[in-house]
Amino acid sequence: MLDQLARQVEALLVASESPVTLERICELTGCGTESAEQAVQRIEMELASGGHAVVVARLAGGFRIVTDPDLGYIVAQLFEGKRHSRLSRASLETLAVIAYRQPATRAQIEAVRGVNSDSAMRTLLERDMIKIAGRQETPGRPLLYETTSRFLEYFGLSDLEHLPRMDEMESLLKLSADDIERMASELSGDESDQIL
Amino acid sequence: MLDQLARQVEALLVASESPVTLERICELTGCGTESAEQAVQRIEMELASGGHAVVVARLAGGFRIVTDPDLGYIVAQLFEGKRHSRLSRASLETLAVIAYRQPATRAQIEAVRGVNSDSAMRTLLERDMIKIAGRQETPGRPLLYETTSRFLEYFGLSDLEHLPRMDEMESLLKLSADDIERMASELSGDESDQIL
Amino acid sequence: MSADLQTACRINIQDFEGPLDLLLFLIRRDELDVTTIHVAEVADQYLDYIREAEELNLDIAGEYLVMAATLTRMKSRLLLPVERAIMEDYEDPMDSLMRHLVLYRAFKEVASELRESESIWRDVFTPPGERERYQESVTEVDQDQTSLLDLLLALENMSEKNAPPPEHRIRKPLLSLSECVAILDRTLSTDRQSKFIDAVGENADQAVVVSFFVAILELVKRGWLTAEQRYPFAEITIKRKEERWE
Repeated sequence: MLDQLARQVEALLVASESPVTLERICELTGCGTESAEQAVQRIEMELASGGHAVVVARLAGGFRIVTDPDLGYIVAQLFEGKRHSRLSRASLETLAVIAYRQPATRAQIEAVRGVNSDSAMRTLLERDMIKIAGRQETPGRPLLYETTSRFLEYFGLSDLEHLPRMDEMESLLKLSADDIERMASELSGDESDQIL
Repeated sequence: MLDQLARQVEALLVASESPVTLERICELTGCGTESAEQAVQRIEMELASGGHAVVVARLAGGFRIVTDPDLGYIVAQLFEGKRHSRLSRASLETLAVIAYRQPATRAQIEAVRGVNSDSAMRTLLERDMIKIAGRQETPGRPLLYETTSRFLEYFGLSDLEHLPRMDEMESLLKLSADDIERMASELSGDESDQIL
Repeated sequence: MSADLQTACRINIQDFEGPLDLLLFLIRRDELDVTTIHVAEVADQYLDYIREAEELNLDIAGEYLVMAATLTRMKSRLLLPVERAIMEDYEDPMDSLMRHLVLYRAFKEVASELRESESIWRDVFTPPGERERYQESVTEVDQDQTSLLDLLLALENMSEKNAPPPEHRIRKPLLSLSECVAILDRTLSTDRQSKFIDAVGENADQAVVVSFFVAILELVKRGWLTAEQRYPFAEITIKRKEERWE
């Protein structure tokens, strides 16, 4: 049966996103180094005697509670299959332009975005979000692009008419520059906020 | 002492990034629904008898290992400055209306609250508590909103049936259904009957 | 009015989540029962409160004024026997207001229950998950996949970046009185007079019309403006009297 200090330490080791050093444990629980070390040992013993699926891993100068490598064959299944990462900001912008003015040529898209959109277009084609919809009958006969049914499915739309209209968008999106910055950084996925 | 099936289940609950449903547990471990349920119960008992810092929570239609709320004051220190602020009263009210009446249009929500709810809706969209759920097939085809599974997790709800006072709210909403529609259609402004 | 009371009033109106919230507060304060309240009683309390708040602070959102207009109309209907007879076939508007209050109160209570759950579950933390350990080439985590909102944000972001500012102004759903005054000030800066409908805009919704109307009454009271209406329901003409409004 774990004592209060060990419970505190266990909670830290379970919830932390990176290994927790002994110093940090002492700082956060207010105990001394030796007590912290002993608390970690008591946790290990208790986990072992209960036959639990997790162990205390000592990594990079700190501790973390992770699943027992023995059970890797079960856990790995959770992350199998093609789980696509989120669309990048460039891809989203490109997709938005195509969605609202389809069919569109590459030059039109780049005119709106103000930057070269080659790699975004390639990603969108690979991920089956857009497709070629013929050629424009103007000099050079550039290719035209439009969104696919996969696009609708991905965003949960039953048809293109269900795309929010521009005016609705404005009222949805009266965001400050700060908000947009923050959301953009969330979009780029550098923070994965695990807190409930 | 946990048996092999319970260990497998525990490993899944620890390693997953989101709640794991009973079906998924069965699929990944190859056991039946009843065995899976019993395994979850054995885990709960073993965690409690060992005095561990975590418990099994029923959230958003599945199971998840979470730290004991008693230890929140310790763990919160790990995430200082990175936590979201609490939702405002306006956001909570708006969220409550959407939760019981989903999918709901903005006009319906505002009709119930009697007040403009733009900024609350924006916050809720940004914080991934609600999402767009298509359009209503009525004149003007307004956007529909519904709650997300993040909403359930945030409030510790296992599913929508477990919203507080579900029966009472349902019968109240039924009683006021006509009023809400009438006020909503006034708000959405397709008939701008001018007073004065 | 004493300074203390002024402060109290100002704090209060901002504490309310709209006219229904304020009504519930007044009903509870006077220990009335939502299901048996008398319209005249409640209307008077409400109108008094709004008037006081107005004297202190012009910034009352349009919704509060719409409710004031509704209550006034309900009250005047009670006083008019003829209209009452005509209205016999119709539902008493008070019934629907009461139902609305009961409904809103229930949502308010649920919201505070959600607040309690929030404070419990904010203290609950989950393991970060082991995707990184088991999936090597993972760069970005895809919880709920990209949402429609992300798509819209991307579009919004672009127009912020390089498009010229949009031609049409974003419609503000409701105006505070001080905003109405500012708009009237602008409208009446070139032409010294204007029709009410032109100042307000032809497609203005009910709340906006009421906001402007109250703003005009306030300006008339201060002698900065005159308003003229030849007969009931005729056009209202407003004229500037004072050069500077401040």
